[in-house]
Amino acid sequence: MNNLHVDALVIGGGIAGMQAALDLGDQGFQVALVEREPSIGGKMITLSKVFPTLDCCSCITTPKMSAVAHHPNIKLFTYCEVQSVDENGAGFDVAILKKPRYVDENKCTGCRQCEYECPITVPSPFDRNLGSYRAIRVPFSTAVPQTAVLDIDNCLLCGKCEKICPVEAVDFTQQPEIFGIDTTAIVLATGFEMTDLGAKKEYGGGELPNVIDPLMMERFLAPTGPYGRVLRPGDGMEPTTIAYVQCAGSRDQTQGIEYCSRVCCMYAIKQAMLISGALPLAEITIYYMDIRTFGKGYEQFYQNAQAMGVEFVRGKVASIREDENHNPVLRVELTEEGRLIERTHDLVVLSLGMIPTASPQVFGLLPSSDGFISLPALNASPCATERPGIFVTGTASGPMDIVDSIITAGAAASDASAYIRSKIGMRVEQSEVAYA
Amino acid sequence: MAQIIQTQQPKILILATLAGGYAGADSTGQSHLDYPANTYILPVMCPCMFPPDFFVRAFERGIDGIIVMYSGTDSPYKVEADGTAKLINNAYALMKERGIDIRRLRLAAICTVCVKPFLKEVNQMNELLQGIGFVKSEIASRAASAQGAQA
Amino acid sequence: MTTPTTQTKNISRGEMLKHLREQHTETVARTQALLKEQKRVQQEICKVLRDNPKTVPEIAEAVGMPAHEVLWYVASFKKYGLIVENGMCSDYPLYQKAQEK
Amino acid sequence: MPDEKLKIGVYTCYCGGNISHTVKCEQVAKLMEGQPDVVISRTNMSLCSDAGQSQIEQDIKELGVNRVVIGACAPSLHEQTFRGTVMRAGLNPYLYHHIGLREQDSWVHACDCEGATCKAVRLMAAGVAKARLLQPLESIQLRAEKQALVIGGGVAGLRAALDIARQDLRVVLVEKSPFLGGRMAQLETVFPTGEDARELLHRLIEQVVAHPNITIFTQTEITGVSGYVGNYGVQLLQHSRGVSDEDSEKMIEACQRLVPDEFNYGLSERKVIYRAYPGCYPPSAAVDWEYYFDHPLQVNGKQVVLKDEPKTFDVNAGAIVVATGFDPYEPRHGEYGYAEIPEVVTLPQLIRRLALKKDDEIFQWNGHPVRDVALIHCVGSREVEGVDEPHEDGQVNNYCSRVCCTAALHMTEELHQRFPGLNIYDLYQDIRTYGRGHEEYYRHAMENCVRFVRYHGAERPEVTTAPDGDSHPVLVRVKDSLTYNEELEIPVDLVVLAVGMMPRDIDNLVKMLKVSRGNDRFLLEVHPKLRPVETAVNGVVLAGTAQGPMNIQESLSAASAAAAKVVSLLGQGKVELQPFVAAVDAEKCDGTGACVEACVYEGAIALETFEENGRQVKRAVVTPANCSGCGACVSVCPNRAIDVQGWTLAQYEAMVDAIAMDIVDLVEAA
Repeated sequence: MNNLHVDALVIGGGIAGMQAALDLGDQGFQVALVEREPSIGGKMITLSKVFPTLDCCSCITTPKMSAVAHHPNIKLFTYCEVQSVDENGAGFDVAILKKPRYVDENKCTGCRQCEYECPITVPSPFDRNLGSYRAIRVPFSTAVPQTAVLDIDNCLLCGKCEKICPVEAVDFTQQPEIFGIDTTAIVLATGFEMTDLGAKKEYGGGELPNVIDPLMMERFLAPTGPYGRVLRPGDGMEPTTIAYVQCAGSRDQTQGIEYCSRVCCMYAIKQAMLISGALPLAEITIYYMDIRTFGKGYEQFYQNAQAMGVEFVRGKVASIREDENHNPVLRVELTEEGRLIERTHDLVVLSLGMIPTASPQVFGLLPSSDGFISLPALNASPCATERPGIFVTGTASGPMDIVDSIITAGAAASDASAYIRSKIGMRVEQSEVAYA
Repeated sequence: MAQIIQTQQPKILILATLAGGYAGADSTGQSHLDYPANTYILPVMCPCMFPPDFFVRAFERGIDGIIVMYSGTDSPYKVEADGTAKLINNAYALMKERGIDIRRLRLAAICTVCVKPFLKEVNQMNELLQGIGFVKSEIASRAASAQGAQA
Repeated sequence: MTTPTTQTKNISRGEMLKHLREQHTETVARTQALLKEQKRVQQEICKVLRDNPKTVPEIAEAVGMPAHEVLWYVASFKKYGLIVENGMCSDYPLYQKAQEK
Repeated sequence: MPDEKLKIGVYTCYCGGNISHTVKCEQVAKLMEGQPDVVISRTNMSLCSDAGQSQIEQDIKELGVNRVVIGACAPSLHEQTFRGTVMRAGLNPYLYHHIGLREQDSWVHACDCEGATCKAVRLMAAGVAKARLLQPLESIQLRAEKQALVIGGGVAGLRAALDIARQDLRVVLVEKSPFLGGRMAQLETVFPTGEDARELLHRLIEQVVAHPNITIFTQTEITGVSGYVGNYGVQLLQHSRGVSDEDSEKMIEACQRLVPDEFNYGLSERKVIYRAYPGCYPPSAAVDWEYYFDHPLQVNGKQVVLKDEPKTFDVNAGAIVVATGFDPYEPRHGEYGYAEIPEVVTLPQLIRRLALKKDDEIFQWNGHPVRDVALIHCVGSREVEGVDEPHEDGQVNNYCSRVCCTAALHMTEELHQRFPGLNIYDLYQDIRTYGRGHEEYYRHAMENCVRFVRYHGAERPEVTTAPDGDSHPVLVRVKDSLTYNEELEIPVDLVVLAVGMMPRDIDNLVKMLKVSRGNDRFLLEVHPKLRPVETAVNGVVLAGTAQGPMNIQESLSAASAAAAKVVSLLGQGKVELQPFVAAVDAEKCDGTGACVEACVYEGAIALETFEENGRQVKRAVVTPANCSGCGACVSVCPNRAIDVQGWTLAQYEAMVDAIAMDIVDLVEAA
C-alpha cells in the first residue's frame, strides 16, 4: 500500500469541505480532499438560488468546485470512502476505499456519448429521484470531475457504452481498491441529510405524491431540474396553491429531533419568492410557529416576502390527507384564532430538517445527544472535536446555512493549520525584517 | 437577426466607479428593480481620468446623455471628489461652446448600496432625454442655425 | 503501460463481459426485465403522443398507468430528446413527440 | 507578440437562465460572430462551471484565441475566476474583458426582453472593441509585511490575533480601552454550555499574552492609515496608563473621583483610576483620562496630578483585521419606559446587576421585592420602516440581532434557579433559539412555567407606571396572539428589555480604512458566500460583531476564518497587485510636468532627465507601487502620453463608439 502523505485530509466535498480545502491549500499546505460521490459539490450544487442574495447557486458553487480541481496544493479523490482512521504518532493513517467507476478517469472527456447510448434509464438521486439518468452517465451537467460513472447495479452489461466511447475509457475490469493517506490533520465536512420525508406518518410524506421535500422543490426551481419548470410530481400539474409546513422535521420530540435546523425558515421563504417569480399567479402559504430569520440580511428578506404577498399563517399542521384529485388537504390548528381548519393546496412542501450524514464513530468520535459530532470547546475552539488533530466544519457540526458553513470552513482551516504547524514545525521562511 | 428590431431610444452612457456607482448598479440588479434598458454602464476606476473633450466626443458620436456616477467623498482615490467635479465643470464649458445642452451631462455620487439614488438618476436623465430629444439633432440644428446666422 | 492493458482488454473484451454477466446474473436479469418494461412504456407513450399533444393525466389514462409514474417517464423522455413540451392545457403542460432529426 | 493577429473569443453566459430568460443570448452570440477580429462566439449554460471554463481554455489552445470577452454575471463575482481560466490556458490574464449582463441587464430589464437584448448586443460589441485594444499586463509584485494589525481586543480580535500569530506571522493587537476582553468580559456565563465567561476569556487572553509574535497596545487609537495591501502604514496613539503595576493599589485608594461604571452599564460607579473588573488584563490599573480632569491625588502625603503623555507609534502591517465589536442597543428615553421608569432595565444591565448582587437571596429592585418580571424581546431589533420610530441617523434596525432570544431565555433559566418563586412573562414575536443546544433553553423555560406572550411587530407592548396604590409599580399592556389577541395588562415589578446589537460608532476608522457599511450599518463584506470576511478594500478583513450580530461561538469562527484569510494573503511574504497603474508613452511625452502637478500620491510620478539624441530631455516616470491608478494625470496630459494600464482612454473611446453605433449597423457589420 503506497501511502500518500499530506498535511491535511478533508473528508467531504460539499461547500464546507471545498472551502476548508481551499483555505488550507491557499496557506500552502498539501491537502487531500475525499468525496464519496462521483462529483464534488455536495448538497449545495443541487440548489436553485441561494438566500439572501438570490444568486444563482451554481454561480457560487461551480467556481469553487473548479478552484478545488485546479488548485496546485489540493489532490481530489472522488467516489472514495473513508474506511478507517488510525493514529500513527505523527498523525493519522486513513484507509480509503476507491469505488470502481468502470470508467478510466484519465481518459474520459465527459462527452456523454456513453450516456446517450445506454439503454437503461434509472431515477437520478441528484433530482431526488424525480428525474432520471442512464446507468452510465456524467452525474450532472456541472459535475467535477466531468467523468462518467457506471452504476453496475443497474447495468445490463450490454457493452454498448464501451463500444461507443471514442477514447476507450469504459473499463469493466475495475475493482474496488483500498489505498492509504497519511495525514497530520483531518477536517470532517461530511455534511447533512434531510430528515426522512415519511418520518411523520400523519403528514403523508412518501405516501402522497404531492407532498414533497424541499430539495425536490429546489430541483424544480433550478434551470436544469427534472421538469424544467415547477410541476407537482403527482400528475404534472402546474400548482397554483402551494403550502409550506415548517418544522416538519425539527423541534419535534416525537421524531426525536428537538433542535432547530436553522435553514428551513429561510429556504421556505426563498422558495416562496422564487415560485412567485416562476408562477406569478401562485398563492403560497407558509404555516409556521416561529419564523427564524436571524442571519445577516435575513429579516429584510422575510419582510420582502411578506410584501410580495407570501402568506404567513401561524398554525400547527395536525395532519395531511389527500382528496379525490390527489390534492393535499391540511388540517391546521390556527393558534392565533384557536380553531381548526381544513385547507386544500395543490402541492405541499414539508420543511424538513437536517441530520448528520456520517456516523462519527467511523472517525473514532462520539455523537452528541443530537446525533451531530460533539464539540467539546464550542465557545473556545468551535471546530475542535474530542480527538486532537480532527476538526469539524459545516453541517457535520450541526445544522447551519451556507454562509455559516463557509465561515466555519475558514475557522476549521485556521485551527487545522495551527495544529499542523505545531506538529511539523515551522516551514514558512522567516521574515527579513524584524519588528522594532 | 430580424428579431432584433430597434426602437430608437436616446442612449444614456453611465460611467460608474467600481467602488461606487458600478457596485450601486449591481445592488440595484440584486434587488431586481427595473429601469430603462437604454442605459450603458461602463466601469471606471476613478472618473478624473476623463479629459473634458472625451465627453464632447461621446455626444458627437451619438450618446444622448452621460451620467458620471462617482464615489464622492467615499472614494478610495484622494482626487476623485474634487478632481471629478472640476473636470465636469470644464466639460460643461466645452459643451456650451459646442452648443450641447449641459443637462445631458450629470455628476452624481452613488454608493455601493445606493439603489434608490441610482434609479432616481437614471429615470431623471431618461425623462430629460425624452423631452429634449437626440443629441445628434440638437447638434445638427445648432449647426444649421449657426450656418443660417452666418449666411 | 497503456498498450499492453489495451491489448489484453481487446482480446478478452467479450469474455470479460461474459464473465461479469455470470457474476451479476441477478442484476442482469433484473435490468433486462426493466429494459423490456421501459421499452414497452416508451412505445405506448409515444403511440399516444403521435397525433396530438397530451397532458400527463391524459397520457396516464390512455396507457393505464398512475400519473406520477407517467410523469417520471415523460421527464426522462424530455431530457433525452424523445418528446418536447408544446403549450399548456389549463394547468397542465402538453407533451408531444419530438421531430425526428 | 505586437504583430500577432487578433483572435477574439466571445462568450455569452446563460447563467443557468438568469440571463437567458431575458436576454436572447443566441442572438447576441450570433451578432458577435460578425464583429471585427472575432473568431468564435459561443453561449454556455454556466460559463463559470468547470465545463464552461474548459471550453474557453480549449478555444485558446486550439483556435488560438488571444483575446477573451465574457458576458456573464457581475465582474465582482467572477472576473477573477476567468482571469484564472485564461491564465491556465497560457494567455496573459489581462487579455480578457468581463461584461456584467446579469445585475446590469437581465435582472433589471426583465419586462423588456428586446431592450435587454439590444443592450447586451451593444455592451458586448463594446467589450469586443475594448478587447481589440487590450495589451498583456504583468501584475505588480510587492513584498508584504509579515505582520497583521488587529483592531479590537474583544473575543474576536483576540482569537484572530492568536490564530494569525500561530502561523508565524507577527501581530499588533490594538485595544481602545485600557483592558482586554471586550463585551465577553461583561458576561457571567455563556450559553449553551453555562461555562464561566471570564474563565473562558482569560484562557484565550493568556494564550495571546504569552505568544511571542503578538504585541499588544491598550488605550490606543488608530490615527492614520496609509498604504495598501501588504504594506499598510498605521499610526497609533497610545495614552499613558498613568499608573504602574506596583502603585496600582495605592493610586486606586487615593483616587476620589467617581464616574458611572460602563462595565456595569451605569448601574454602579467606579473611580477614574480603575480596573475594569477583578482579574482583568493587564492587571495594573489605568487612568480614565476622559474623566480624570487633573484630579489631585494624596499619595504618601504628597499631592500628585497625573498627566497623559500620549505616544505615537508607526506600525507596518500587511493586512488589517477589524474586530471592533458592537454596542448593545441603548433604548431611547421613554422607549418601553426606559430611563423614565426605574423598573425598566436592559438585559445586559440585568446580567451585571445579578452579578453585582451574587449573594442576594431575595430579588429586589428599586427597593421592592421582585415577584413578577416581564421580558420584552426585539428591543431595537426587527424594526420596520414606517412603523417603528427611526433612530438618530434616520434609519431603523430592520435586522434580527440573533443572540437576544437565547440570551433572554438563558436569563429566565438563571432567574428561575436563583429565585424559584419568580413569575416571568416573556413577550416575544418569534423565539429564535436556533443554535445547537439553544432550543433547550426554550423548552426549559416552558417547563419552568415562563408565561409566553406573543406580540406582533406592528403592535409592540406598552410599558407604563402603574397608578398609585397598585400592587406592582409597572404595567405592561400587550395583545397576546397566543390567546387570540386577548388584551393583557400585566402588572410587574421589573421590565427587562432584550436589546439587540448596534454597530459601533467607528466612523473615523471606517473613513481611514475606506471600508463600507451595509444597509444595516454594520461593516460590509464583499459577498456573503464568495468572500465572507473580506471587505472591498484589499487586505482589510472583518472579524466578529463588527460585521453583524453574532454570538461568541460565531464570533470565534468568524475570527478564525478572518485569520485564515490573512495568513493566505501574507504567508508567502509577498502580495500581487493588479497592474492598473499609470504608464507613460515615452514617445509622446514631452515633459510638460502636468501629470506630476496633478498627482496627489507621494512618489507615484516624477520628471526625470534622459538623454535623447544628445539632448537632455525630461520625461515622466511612474513608480507603480505608489500609483493608485486614479488617472488624474491622464486627463491633464496635453499629448495623451499617459494612460492607466488596462483602462486606457482609447479603450473607452472605442467602447463609446460601439455603444453609439446603431444596431442596424452592427447587424450589417455582422
